Amino acid sequence: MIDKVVDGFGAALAGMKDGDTLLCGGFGAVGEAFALVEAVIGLGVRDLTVVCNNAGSGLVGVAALLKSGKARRLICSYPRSLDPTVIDELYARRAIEIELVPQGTLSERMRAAGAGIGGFFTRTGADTNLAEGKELREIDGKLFVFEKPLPGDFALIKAHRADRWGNLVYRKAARNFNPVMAMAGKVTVAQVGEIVELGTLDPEAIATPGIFVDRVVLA
Amino acid sequence: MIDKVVDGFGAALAGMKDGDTLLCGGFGAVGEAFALVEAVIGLGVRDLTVVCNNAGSGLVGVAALLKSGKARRLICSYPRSLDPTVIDELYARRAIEIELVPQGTLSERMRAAGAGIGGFFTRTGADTNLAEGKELREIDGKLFVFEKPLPGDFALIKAHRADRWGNLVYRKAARNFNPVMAMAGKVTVAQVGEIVELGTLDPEAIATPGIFVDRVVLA
Amino acid sequence: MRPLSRRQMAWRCAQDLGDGQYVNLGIGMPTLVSDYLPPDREIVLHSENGILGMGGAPKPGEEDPDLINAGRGKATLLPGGSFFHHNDSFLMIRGGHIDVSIMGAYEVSAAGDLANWATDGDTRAPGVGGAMDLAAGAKEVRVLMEHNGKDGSKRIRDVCTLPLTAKGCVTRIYTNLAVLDVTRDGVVVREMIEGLDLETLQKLTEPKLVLSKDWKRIGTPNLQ
Amino acid sequence: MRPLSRRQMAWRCAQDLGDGQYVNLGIGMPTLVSDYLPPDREIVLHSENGILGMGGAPKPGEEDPDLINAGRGKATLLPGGSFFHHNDSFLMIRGGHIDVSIMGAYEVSAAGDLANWATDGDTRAPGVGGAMDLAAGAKEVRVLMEHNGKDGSKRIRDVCTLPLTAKGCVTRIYTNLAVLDVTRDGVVVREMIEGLDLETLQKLTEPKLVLSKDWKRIGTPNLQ
Repeated sequence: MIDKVVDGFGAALAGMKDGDTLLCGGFGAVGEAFALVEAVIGLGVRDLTVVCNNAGSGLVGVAALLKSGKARRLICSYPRSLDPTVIDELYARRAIEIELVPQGTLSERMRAAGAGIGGFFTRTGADTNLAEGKELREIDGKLFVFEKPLPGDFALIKAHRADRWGNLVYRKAARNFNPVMAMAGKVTVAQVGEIVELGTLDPEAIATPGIFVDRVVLA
Repeated sequence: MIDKVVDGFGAALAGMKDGDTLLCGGFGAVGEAFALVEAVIGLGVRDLTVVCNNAGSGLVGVAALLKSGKARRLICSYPRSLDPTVIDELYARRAIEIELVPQGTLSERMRAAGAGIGGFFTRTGADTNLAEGKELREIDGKLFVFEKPLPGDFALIKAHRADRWGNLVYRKAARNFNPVMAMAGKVTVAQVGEIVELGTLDPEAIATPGIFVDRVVLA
Repeated sequence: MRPLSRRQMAWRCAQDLGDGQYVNLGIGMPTLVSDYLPPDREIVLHSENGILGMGGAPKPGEEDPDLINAGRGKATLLPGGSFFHHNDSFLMIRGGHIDVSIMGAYEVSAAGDLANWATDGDTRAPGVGGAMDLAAGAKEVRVLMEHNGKDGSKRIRDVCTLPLTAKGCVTRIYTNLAVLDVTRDGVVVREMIEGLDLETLQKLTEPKLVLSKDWKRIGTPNLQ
Repeated sequence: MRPLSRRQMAWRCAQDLGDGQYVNLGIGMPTLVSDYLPPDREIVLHSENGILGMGGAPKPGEEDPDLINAGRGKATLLPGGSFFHHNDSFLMIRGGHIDVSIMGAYEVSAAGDLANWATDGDTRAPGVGGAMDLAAGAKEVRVLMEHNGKDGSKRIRDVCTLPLTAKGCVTRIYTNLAVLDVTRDGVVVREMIEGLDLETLQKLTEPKLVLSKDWKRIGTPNLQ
């Protein structure tokens, strides 16, 4: 029997190791798996790479993880927020490496990883200094830049409801990066608000089929 | 006011011209917009390129269009069906060009067109004779082939329900290629079984947001 | 001469949006455009965080924590709206499905180059967000910005001095002084505020301006 | 010696599928595997036309015209199943999310090369379907085929003679005579049918066979 529901964050994060890349869902604070991400801090793993659209806000979730010093590197599009104290302080003393990626390219690179695509050409950023050092190609008279897949060792995502097969539905704009990160994580862990009986979720409206989800934790 | 619902196939197909590429949805007979595709025959346009997973079955839909001689070229993955009389006969007398594309690559090439991707590397087919003449690249020790976007002048798709904004939902496995073709069509026309009041479709379950749809026709 | 307020600028910008257009509003001043959409037109707002058919701000007490716009303000959904994931959202942007992107800017060049993500001497970590995707992917990019910097510096330039967001993408600029089109024949002045003449505007603008034959005064309601 | 029937082959193949595995069944004989999934395991069937959690054939009268499998037979959906579009379906395949792909084949080489889409002298238009995607993308590819062609030709070859579907992808072969693993040490015989010896099997097979130390007889129920 398939039962992806695990008991507690220890089981949810089992197997995480030094140097892992974590894909952390959410846009601003919406759709971010605060408790799950914060549970990483206590694991004793370090030199993590955190992939997240932003860099957390205040002292919770991704911001708390960054503040803990466990992450060596942040891959993001917009490390600013309503309360950017943590990232601003880390950046000021160069205590974290930042790789800045345009938001759509960030999403597409994760999708490529999840989809078995070896890389793709996009016009986004091609004629900017974010393309420095990257392969450029003119296609149909327009300049494109080559971007590589961005897989995660873990995807730490948030969803509204799940069933024991790991099927997920989200709520409104809390969907954002979570489905694409689920595709790109070698181990995808979903923090969910509710676990429902198998067969309850509308098969036409499941936003993340369980094939992309390894563990579900209620929080 | 936005009202994408048009009256009849003439309005649905307005602007189609010689040499156009038509993306025709469906897998086997399921999810194919039979009546809409058949309406192309009477337009007087020719030298069409038809993109379709199969090549139609029997004498309806895509099979009827191919039989009419209006199409010069077929891009497909599997031109076989329960009743392949039309395509077998056309192929036997070399009356149609066929470009064979692996099914996932066919879908991904259309997505690339809809997503503004200039091309991508895939392992699918890289070490086969379908990669002949294409750019090959070794990425992380594995062989990939470069594939280009495949846009359509028209996408002729089928959906279950629509609203006047062109939002679409499908029914079960009749979804198949239709959403990705909607993304890749310069003009996307959806043949639907029912038109519902705006706001009726569940915003969490709209499979094709109206931004991808230009015209809706009831049939 | 009285420069337009931010709300007047947003109002003016909103008037050019057509019935049925899909429009993305950038963070900052462009967000205000949603308050002035012409009521006789259906304009579908796209938000990069996975929303089409976004409505205005919710009434007090009706805010939904899971329904925010790209600037993280609380939002609503109109009938006909839909939710989708980030990848589909940027597929819409990159794939040319968005008719108009309205963004703020630091600088725009005479060739329509856009610089709106990095400034000189920013001590904070750089942030680009979705600006490069929108600049490269939207069918049309319109800029909404103060005509000059707070220090009086020129922001419509012969060549941008700041890092680019994309080349040759901007077609129209709405400032607190004028409405200008970026064309092959140069930067064309379509509208100026009451009391402003071309000579004065030229002094505030680096590239040589062309006055449109049918130029007119910007008329906006009194919005502060 | 009595070669396995097609249903016996499908039954044998089904016994190796594990609880919780995501499995794609190719058209033709592999479709029969769904009839023999061990009832004590939950195995999630993926169908390339956008289904996860596909069930068996519907009862007469309960067929749904919009619910078919990849071979266009009528299908059902299990509780927990879901529908999605073709692009997501092949993202699952290409991205390595499918644990096991079971396909038919014309030929398999000692290196695990697969040839299952084009034959010599086919007068019909060629069709590849999703075979190349599955062969390149699934975590594991298992082949279900008659050990020899109708003309007695060898189908397990040193090198494939027919156009390839993908190189080095096949890990296990189920035939009407044996179960064989494709390994770095060669093609290893794990099981043979009652009455068959290695010498006889070798004559029907091109690459040099290795008999596994713990080889055994295939035991299957009597299925025609």
